Amino acid sequence: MEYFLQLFFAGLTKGSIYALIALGYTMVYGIIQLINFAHGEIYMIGAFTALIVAGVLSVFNLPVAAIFVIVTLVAILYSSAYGYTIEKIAYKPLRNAPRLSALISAIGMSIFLQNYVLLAQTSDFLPFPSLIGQFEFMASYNHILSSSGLVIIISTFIAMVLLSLYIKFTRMGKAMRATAQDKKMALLLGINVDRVISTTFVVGSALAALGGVLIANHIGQINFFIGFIAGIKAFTAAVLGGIGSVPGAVLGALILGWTESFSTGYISSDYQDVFAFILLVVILIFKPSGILGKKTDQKV
Amino acid sequence: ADTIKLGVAGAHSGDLASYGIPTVRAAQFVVDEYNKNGGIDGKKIELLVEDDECKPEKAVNAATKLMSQGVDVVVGHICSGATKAALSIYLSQMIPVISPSATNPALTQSGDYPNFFRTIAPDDAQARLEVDFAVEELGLKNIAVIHDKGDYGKGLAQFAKKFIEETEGVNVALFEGVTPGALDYSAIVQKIKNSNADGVIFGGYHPEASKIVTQMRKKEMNIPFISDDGVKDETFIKVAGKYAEGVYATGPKDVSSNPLAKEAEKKHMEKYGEQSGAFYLNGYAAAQAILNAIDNADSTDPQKVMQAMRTNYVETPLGKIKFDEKGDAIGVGFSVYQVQNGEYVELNY
Amino acid sequence: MFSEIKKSLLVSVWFMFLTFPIMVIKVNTIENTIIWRWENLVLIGLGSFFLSFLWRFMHNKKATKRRQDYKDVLSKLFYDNLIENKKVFIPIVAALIIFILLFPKMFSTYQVTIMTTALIYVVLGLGLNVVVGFAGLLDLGYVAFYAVGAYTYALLNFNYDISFWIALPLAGILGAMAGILLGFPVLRLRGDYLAIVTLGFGEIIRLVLENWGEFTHGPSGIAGIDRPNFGFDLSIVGSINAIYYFVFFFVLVTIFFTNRLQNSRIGRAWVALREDEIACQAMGVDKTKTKLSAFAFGATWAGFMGAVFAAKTTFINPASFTFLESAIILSIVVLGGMGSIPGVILGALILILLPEYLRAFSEYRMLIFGGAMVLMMVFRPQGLIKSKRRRYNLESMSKKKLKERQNAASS
Amino acid sequence: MLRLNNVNTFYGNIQALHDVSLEVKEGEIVALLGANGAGKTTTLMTISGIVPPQTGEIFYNKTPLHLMKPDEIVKLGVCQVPEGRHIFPHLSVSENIDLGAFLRRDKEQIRKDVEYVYDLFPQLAVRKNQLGETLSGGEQQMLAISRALLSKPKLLLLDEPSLGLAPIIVRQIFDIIKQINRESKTTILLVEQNANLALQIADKGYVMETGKIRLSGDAKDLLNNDDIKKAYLGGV
Amino acid sequence: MQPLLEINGLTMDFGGLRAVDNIDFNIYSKEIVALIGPNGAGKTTFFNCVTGMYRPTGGDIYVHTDRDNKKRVNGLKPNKVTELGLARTFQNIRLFKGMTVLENVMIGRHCRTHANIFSALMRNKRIIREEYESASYSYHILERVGLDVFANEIAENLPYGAQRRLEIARALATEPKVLLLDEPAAGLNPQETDNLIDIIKMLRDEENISVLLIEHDMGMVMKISERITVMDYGKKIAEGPPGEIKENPDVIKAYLGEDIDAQA
Ligand SMILES: Nc1ncnc2c1ncn2[C@@H]1O[C@H](COP(=O)(O)OP(=O)(O)OP(=O)(O)O)[C@@H](O)[C@H]1O
Ligand SMILES: Nc1ncnc2c1ncn2[C@@H]1O[C@H](COP(=O)(O)OP(=O)(O)OP(=O)(O)O)[C@@H](O)[C@H]1O
Ligand SMILES: [Mg+2]
Ligand SMILES: [Mg+2]
Repeated sequence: MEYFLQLFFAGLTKGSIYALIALGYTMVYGIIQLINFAHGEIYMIGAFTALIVAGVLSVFNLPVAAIFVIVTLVAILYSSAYGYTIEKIAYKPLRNAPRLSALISAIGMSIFLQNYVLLAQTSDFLPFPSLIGQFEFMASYNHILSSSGLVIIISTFIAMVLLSLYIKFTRMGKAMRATAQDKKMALLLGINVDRVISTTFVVGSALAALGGVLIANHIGQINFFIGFIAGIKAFTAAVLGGIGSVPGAVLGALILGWTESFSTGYISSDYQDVFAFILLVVILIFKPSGILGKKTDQKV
Repeated sequence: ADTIKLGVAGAHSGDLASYGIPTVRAAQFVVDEYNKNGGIDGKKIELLVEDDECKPEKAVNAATKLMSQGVDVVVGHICSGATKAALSIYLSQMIPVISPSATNPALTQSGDYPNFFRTIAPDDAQARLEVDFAVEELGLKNIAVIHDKGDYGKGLAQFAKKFIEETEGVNVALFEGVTPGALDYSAIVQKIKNSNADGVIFGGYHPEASKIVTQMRKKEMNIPFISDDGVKDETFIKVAGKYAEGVYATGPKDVSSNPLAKEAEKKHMEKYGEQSGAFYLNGYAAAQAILNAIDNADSTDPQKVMQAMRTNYVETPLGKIKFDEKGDAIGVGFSVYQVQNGEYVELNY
Repeated sequence: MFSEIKKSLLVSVWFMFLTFPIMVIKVNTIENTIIWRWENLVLIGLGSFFLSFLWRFMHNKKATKRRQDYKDVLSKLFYDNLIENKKVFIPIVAALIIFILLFPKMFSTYQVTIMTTALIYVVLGLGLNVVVGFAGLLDLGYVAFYAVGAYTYALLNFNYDISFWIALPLAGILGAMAGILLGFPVLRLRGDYLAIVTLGFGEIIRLVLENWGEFTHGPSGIAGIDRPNFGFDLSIVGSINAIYYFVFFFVLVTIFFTNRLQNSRIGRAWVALREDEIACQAMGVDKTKTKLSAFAFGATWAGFMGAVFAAKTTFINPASFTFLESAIILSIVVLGGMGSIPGVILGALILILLPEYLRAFSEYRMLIFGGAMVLMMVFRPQGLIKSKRRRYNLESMSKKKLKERQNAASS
Repeated sequence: MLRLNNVNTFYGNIQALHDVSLEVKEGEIVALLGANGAGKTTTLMTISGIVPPQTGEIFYNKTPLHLMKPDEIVKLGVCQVPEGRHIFPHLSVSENIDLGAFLRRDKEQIRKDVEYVYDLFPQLAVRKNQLGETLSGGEQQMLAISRALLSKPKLLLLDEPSLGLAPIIVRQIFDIIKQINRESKTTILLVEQNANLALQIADKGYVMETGKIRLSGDAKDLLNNDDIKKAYLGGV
Repeated sequence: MQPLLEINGLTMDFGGLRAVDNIDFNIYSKEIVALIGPNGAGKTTFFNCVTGMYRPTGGDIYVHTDRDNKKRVNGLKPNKVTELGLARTFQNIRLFKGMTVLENVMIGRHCRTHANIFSALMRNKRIIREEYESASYSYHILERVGLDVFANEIAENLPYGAQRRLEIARALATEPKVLLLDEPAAGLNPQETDNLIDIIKMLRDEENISVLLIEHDMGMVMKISERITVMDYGKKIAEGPPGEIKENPDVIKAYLGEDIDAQA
């Protein structure tokens, strides 16, 4: 039983990590139907910015909590700025182009950003300072769930709820939903579609940055390539849950996390990703638009 | 030709770039040193750098390009797979190739590649040492063997598994691969714990090792963790921090007191403002060994150079080395290290 | 003019802000040292200032090009002439073929090797073009079929010493079967759901190759695969040239076949399926069969090329069959112009040769490559060459005209 | 109120509007007629800024619309119910209506206006919480008009509001158009295929043909024009 | 006489919504029948069930293949239904936009031709002939509906009215016995509508095709149809010749409104 719980929480933590990245994926996809392959790189840049800022701040002898807050805020600021800029450069000019063109542009952008960080920083892994200490009340559960894992799970949950509320109730959220469903009509209702799309990228990137900081802190190391696998996994999770849906992204990510953790624990980690992808195929066969996805059946 | 052309090939971009770039830097330092002193027999040395991303097909391209440019000798490639692919090209003109990091045993032991040398020990030698150390010194009985599914790590782990199974009274508790680059290894860590292993042998590189060790230690699993040369890297200690304490890793004999190694490290620090990375010293030694061989042979004729590699010792940061008939370095001894107070300390084993 | 400068200044300030932490600061968290590289900030500032002019200039050009329709018509006419006017087209193609045939005589072995690689990707691109460009099925796991072909030959050769010429057709057949295997479960899926499942399929194949050590030799791969035997003994250089010619021959065959199919009953059904699945079914097209045939046909070429690839590198391991490879092949198709055969050929040559020729830029190589991909898409979103539909000769089919002619003859 | 001067609009290389000039006075209903592909929809899209004109000017009162972005134009009170209704499929009826008031901040007044449109179309009130995509064609058309009304347009552009509707609903919709014109003093530019009905409620009419304005005049005169009768009213 | 298409108790549910409710319907050779009803009555859904787009939840659909044989087509795939001789057009035009007009029609020939991948690659005499015949057959259909001048144009560049006719041409290429047209006159001006009426009549008279059409343009419906079926809320509320239907109070209440002539 304990083993089960351990695997359960291992999967939950991992799933939450995927979820934070998947949320941004799903938002961007929802609004412009673009698989934003560069999203993983935004997450990586968030983590790098955090590392750099933490390094600079370490000179000042601040309390760890303060460093954590500042680092997170700056990472969010910068990732958002990158997300915003990337959209303007690589996607906006392609808005009326065939959808695959934007996809290729995204792949190119992803390669570019990886190498940009590789060249400007280093190819090596860098240690990420531990910014979240061990909570005392967690001491006796530590063998099941670490403190940083707990923070990730809670943050993901909060991010999901806030994001859902934001999309459901704010003006911008409404504008996002309208833009996602019918851009031309949104324009005709006076919605500034460009701004809505930019905002989506900014919000999605901010979430990725938050993920970057938390995950780097949890794992303790980063390099320029971490965005790639994380991005693919998050994309998988978003599709599994039904791309475009916020709770779907989280659910998909959790299922993915659990599949990986239980298949490792009870079968073999060699084939962990194989199981994950097989699960994906099976779920999509029975629910072709993901678990919580909108039916895409066209009315004839 | 009026220059001697030294090729350096390996992964310089993509996810494995960090294993290839240090060798380029090392070779550059060695070549600069030679050229400062007037080159070899009055000929300057020209460095030709080619990226192969550790992919076989790119390695073939890189090798063909180097050959087209009339390369005399090659330091590289980095990954065993890419090296094998590239060797099929070099073999046609018997270009001497010396790798700082390709550890696949077959490269030397199969006899297929007479022009191949390396300044790193093959996987089986390391695995032997790891297992003997684990069993004899640490008295482990039930060992979990984990690897990163990679060419190097898995090969090593398979040897370790084989050696453990051959030893009376010792079991393999678990034999599994982890996905490199994955975000989190807590599931596999829990599984190790659940297998009641009394020690872990890990085959692979430091990023995964540090993640696994960190999570093991955070979960208060304090069983011995034994790994390989891919982990015996300063970065591992930097990244894993306090969790690195007590970890064992095999690696070339300690050379930190070797003045050449000190010097090489110093150069790197001066020029790049950071410590060197993986296989830096191996690369350094490889470049030195091959250039020295040319010097001794007074020729770039492959046969003569290879002969010189096998007969003459050369002083390198790794010590005084020459190469055996198969191409493995003689004099690159292996030791077991342990992280103590944030440093790798050579054990007397 | 003044406002232009102001705009560029803004851009420049923005990029200096954006790249500040990553370009300027380098920290060492262990030794607590920080390196400030202010010179980079200046470079970025100046660079983005000037590049922003270029960027806007290019955008304006793109916009005005759309406007000056008469000019566009002219260039279109020119292009149409090139393709349709046999007098121009045939000599160009002939010259091209002669150039390609003489290529090994004129250039170094290295050039021949990378050209062979490029030609292999031409075939791969044309194969994927059938799936993505014609049938509109977004396949992100195409590399899986390539791997199947490569391992077919490698394993047969390694275990049973089977020659390349026997393994080649088998590789194609197994590729096709893998295509059908993938096709079945994903038929119901649309658009990007299909994309992720194919991506997953590609990963599954790679992971199995990596983990099933007893069968596939795992990550250390299979070495010493025989080069094809062309009936007479060849040196390595000779053999590289021979493979080059063989691949070139294969390119011709692929072009010939895909071109034939494009304007056949099946090819039309593929395109129609891409345009509107529902209408297509209502017109009597069997969706399942048609989709599967596209998958299988596309995969066959990947299977063939896999075997050629294994023979060419003489060593394979799973590292050659990553997702990035699928992404590159897809980029070839999209960048070249979806559905357009000459476009895909051009796309493959550019995308595969570009990184090789960028070797001069050494470590900036992939940076430039990524950037170039973005720019090419931004400024040529339709791809380099747009696909064209076949025009039919109507005269011969018209009953009306036939009658008129008969009437004219009889009267 | 609205004036187009020699407007030329392109789709890529295809010129869809050739020197189109027309005028709509405050309080009028103006019908824009023409065969398929004549450029009626394009004219509306050009006014709304979705497909900006290449040359020519569009003035709304004194404001140059041809220099403005679509959302700014809507802010001025120029709203369009586009061809094909464009209901947001995954939003409920009430959310669809709310979006009409996207630019408005006067919550009180919005509530009153929502009630007004529910009065106008009682069927919609019943289906408040139903998703847009599940409505029948006629209901979608009502929803589209309601949504436009919520943005309090001073000038309403209607593109083929009767397309695909049952006869009984067509009449209802035309009655409502008349009603909004009279009661809320909304100026209306109406594009219609059903020329007969359109001219019956319009003050003025324009007839387009292949991107050009071919005829214009009083609605009554046009109704009795033989050419028009033949081409657009179905026989004589 | 044998009907061509025989439908008994057809029912279609979407979740809780019964869009088509127990409809009986027959169509005979050389008939033009109209299906009318308010928006959302279930007319298009009825088409979708008959042509295999949806699998009906209840009832039977039979196609009479010859004098004594009938085949149940419930749940058959759309392409099979088309092979059996039912072809349709769509309410919102669904052309293959990027293909030429001729190619659009040639897709209709798909189910009457046989070339597979291998024979297409070999392109032997038989295949060349088949290709030629399929092209010329398609071209003749274009001549019939007056689209031959556009044959090599890309379909999406066609004027709207021509696109409507192209949909019909494409359906004709499948050699249907019954042609189902979903609002073929929507968005057409009266002149174009008259043109369409002539085409439909010509099809019946010269090609022996029966036509079932959904239409809201009462002028056209009254002019063309021999029989009208009226649906409301999924149910059949009336059936009969135009004159009768025009006077039917239920139909007037649900659909036509009071003075229908003012509109027509
Ligand atoms: N997005 C587009 N791209 C290219 N051409 C277009 C586009 N939209 C319309 N056109 C062309 O512009 C011309 C005018 O079309 P428009 O839609 O304005 O006509 P319309 O009068 O509204 O016709 P309808 O009665 O069919 O709605 C037509 O020839 C049409 O083919
Ligand atoms: N795929 C579907 N899922 C759920 N409901 C549907 C679906 N298709 C149709 N409906 C519903 O079934 C009912 C009948 O729709 P249908 O399209 O058949 O109407 P119609 O008679 O063709 O109307 P119109 O004249 O407006 O085209 C409507 O209420 C519609 O919302
Ligand atoms: Mg229109
Ligand atoms: Mg309908």
